[in-house]
Amino acid sequence: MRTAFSIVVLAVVAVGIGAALLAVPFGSPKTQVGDYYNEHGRAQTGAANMVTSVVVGYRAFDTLGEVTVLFVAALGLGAVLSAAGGRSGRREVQPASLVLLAGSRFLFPMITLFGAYVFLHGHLTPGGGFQGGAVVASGFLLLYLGTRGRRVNRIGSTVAESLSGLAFVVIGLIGLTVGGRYFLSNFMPTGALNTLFSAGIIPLIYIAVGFKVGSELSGVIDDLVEETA
Amino acid sequence: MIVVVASLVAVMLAAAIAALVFRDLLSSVIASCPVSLVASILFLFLQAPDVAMAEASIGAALITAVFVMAIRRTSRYEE
Amino acid sequence: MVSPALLVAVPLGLAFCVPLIGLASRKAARLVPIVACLFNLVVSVRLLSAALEEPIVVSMGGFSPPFCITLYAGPVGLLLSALVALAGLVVSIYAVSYIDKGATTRYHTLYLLLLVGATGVVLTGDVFNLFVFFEVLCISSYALVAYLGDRGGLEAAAKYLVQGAVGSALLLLGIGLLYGQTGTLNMADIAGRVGSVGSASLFVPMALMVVGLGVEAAIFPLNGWLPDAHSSAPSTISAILSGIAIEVGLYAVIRVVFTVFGASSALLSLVFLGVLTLLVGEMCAFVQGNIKRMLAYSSIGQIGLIVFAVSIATAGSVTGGLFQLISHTLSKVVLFLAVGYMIHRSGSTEISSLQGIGKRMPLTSFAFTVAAFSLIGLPPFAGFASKFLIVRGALAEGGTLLSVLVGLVLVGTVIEGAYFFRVIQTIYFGTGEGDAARHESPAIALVSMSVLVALIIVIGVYPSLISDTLNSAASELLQRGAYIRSVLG
Amino acid sequence: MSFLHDYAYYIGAFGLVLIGLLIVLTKHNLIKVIVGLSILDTGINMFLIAVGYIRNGTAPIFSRPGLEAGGMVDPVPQALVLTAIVIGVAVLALALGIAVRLHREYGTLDMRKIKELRW
Repeated sequence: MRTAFSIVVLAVVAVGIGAALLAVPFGSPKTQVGDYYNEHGRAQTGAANMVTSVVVGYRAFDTLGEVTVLFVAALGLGAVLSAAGGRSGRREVQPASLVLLAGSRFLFPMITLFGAYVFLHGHLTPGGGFQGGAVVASGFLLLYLGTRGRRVNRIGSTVAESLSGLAFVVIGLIGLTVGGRYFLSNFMPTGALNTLFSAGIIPLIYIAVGFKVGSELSGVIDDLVEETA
Repeated sequence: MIVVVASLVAVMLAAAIAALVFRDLLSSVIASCPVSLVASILFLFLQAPDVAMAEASIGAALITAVFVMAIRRTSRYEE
Repeated sequence: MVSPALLVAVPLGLAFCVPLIGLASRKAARLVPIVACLFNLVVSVRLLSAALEEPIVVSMGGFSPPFCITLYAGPVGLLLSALVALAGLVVSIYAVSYIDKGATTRYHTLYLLLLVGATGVVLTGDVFNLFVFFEVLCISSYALVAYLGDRGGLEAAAKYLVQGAVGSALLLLGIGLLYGQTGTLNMADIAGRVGSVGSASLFVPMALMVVGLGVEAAIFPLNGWLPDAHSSAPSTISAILSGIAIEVGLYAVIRVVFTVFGASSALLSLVFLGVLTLLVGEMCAFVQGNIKRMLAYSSIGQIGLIVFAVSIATAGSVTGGLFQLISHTLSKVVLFLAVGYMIHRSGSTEISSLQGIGKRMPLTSFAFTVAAFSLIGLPPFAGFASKFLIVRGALAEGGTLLSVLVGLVLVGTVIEGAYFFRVIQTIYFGTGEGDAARHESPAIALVSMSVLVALIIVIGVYPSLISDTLNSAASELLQRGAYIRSVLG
Repeated sequence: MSFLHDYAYYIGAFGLVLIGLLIVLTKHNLIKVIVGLSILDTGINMFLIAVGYIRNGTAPIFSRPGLEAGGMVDPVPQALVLTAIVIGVAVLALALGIAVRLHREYGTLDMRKIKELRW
């Protein structure tokens, strides 16, 4: 019954999506909006990476919402796992093998540094706050593998989460009060293209996003790590 | 070029089907990892290096790790 | 004048502060949602009077409209954001005493973020931004349904999450297809271009978007998650999910169908779906023994009624539908809040265990009764005025088909009356432990409910108070040309 | 061959979407369903990126002089997919958290056996 129903649903969806895909030809230019961004993005936002100029410039409000989604999910995960009868007390710290321990201690600062590089250069090269934050979080993942059961300092990570989110909103509100009086408008000088200190508020927002995503994803990993006790 | 793309797509779909049929959840998750990995290579071919980076670091690495953690705290096999 | 962007930005900033405040004092953290809702209520009402003259369109980041995200603060958006803030305010005052166990700081943060998501959805003028705020709304509701961590809540959250996630995926696919065909994401810009694309290739994106949003709006075949989620969540969250979340989902469906696609041909099927949703919801509610499940199914019925009224797409019926949306929110929030402490005192969710609770909790029972009467559509409460407008609007359109459907709607109302009267009879005339001492809800909960009870009566007696706003809201939904012009100039 | 040339990416995206939906619709184990959701998300992301591609286009980054704005692929879908990936991982993490708690309460993740709420 259920299988037959699923196959019918799937067939309808397949025909529909297939037909719709054929209506969107592959590889041909089709949008004025995208062309406008490629044409004017450098002058209007000062970023060399057009994806960044869209993510943190033209559609920065989406990014604010997206950071919020991650915040909601991390909070919700914490709430679900710590609800009545959830967590069973403290975990025991069990060091893994010496090789893994030494390796993770050696690699962790380098990975974190690389993550910071990725989100600092988001407006120049591929990468940005999300990718950099994910790299930082994978550094934390490695640290967990090295010392099984160790927990990050939750108060520190709560403060990092909240302050980076707040920084994003405050940057937006400053844009509302100075300059063009638009929420999230780029009120700082855009500088010379392809230099580190350019593109106005874009690097600042990406730093906030990097911290936010990094602390959020680390928190998710911390919540889900097996309790060894 | 097209041969490379077509074979990558084939690998990706094969990995997804493997994730569908495996009864062992751990194998299923490990099989879905190449889906993200190949997708990230295809994103690179489609001139989307930003997305390729995000897909590789989040989709292939972090999600797999999070799945493995969750499976360790639950049960490994589908009943 | 204040920018409508503050309606999203200020509560969001406060939500980011709540964990920090919670580190210092858990008691202070629960006051933050009250402050945020109060701010939003005041700003929305002040902007609403300006928006009646001319909708306020602000672009984010200061770029020109089709190239940036716009917020469209017209009568519909501001009316709904005021409603979100009002319901949010009442429920957060109630929650001060009601939510006392578990990770309360996380609860209050998630609750505030749910309201931010709802406000963002009703104000945005961009389809992808709609998706993002919709996700904020949905994900915080998944987490809040599971908040108590009991078996029922976890099961309901798991079902809700899987169905909601598939819905969101379909929505995103629909947005992608739409972008592939029109090359833009701004709602007004899309609305201006769909005419030149051809309706056949637009059908799939529209169907995907309506299905994706319809999961949250609980339109008939997509509402399997709702009774479980609304009945297993804490009562405050049930109130918000029933009173805010599904209405916002419904708003998104209406906005997509009416403004983005302007699909008048899809409306007839929505009329049928609405009546079907109504009848299914009311009939399922009738057979429930669990009071919260009964209220949850009644929400499905009411959503069906609103879909029916709005899809007729005449000025009168859309006005009636929006009015019904408001009166449903007011009543359903009161019902869930009242039931929250009734369940707390009687120790069971079964209707039969509420016998004689009218003597133990007279004020709470009074609030319940007023809200139930309003929901059924008895004068002089708000629900009467709204149902009257719907019936009048539908009959004015004429046609045998519509008359038959109106008859079915009235049948649904009769069923609704039957099960609510059964509950009210049990509450007041049941022969339970009639001698038990009076044990009223806490004062703060009674104060919060009394605000909405007063509004239900005031709006019921003077419907003209909001009729101007409703009329211009209806014309905003019906006149696509004006919408496009006010965004793109 | 020219069909493949035009539609290889679409076939990949379409296949992933269908396989993802198939897993969600037919499997009963919650973690398996979540695996299906992640495959579904990847398929949709693949489709969005393919929509923005322009034949022989370059990545939309002015990393070296001499790049023309006209020959660049559309940056908008890439921005959307970045957002969608992060939203996807957020939903996934929450879903897995709920799965872990469900398993502790019921001792199983089979949704057919977890039904206390029917009527």
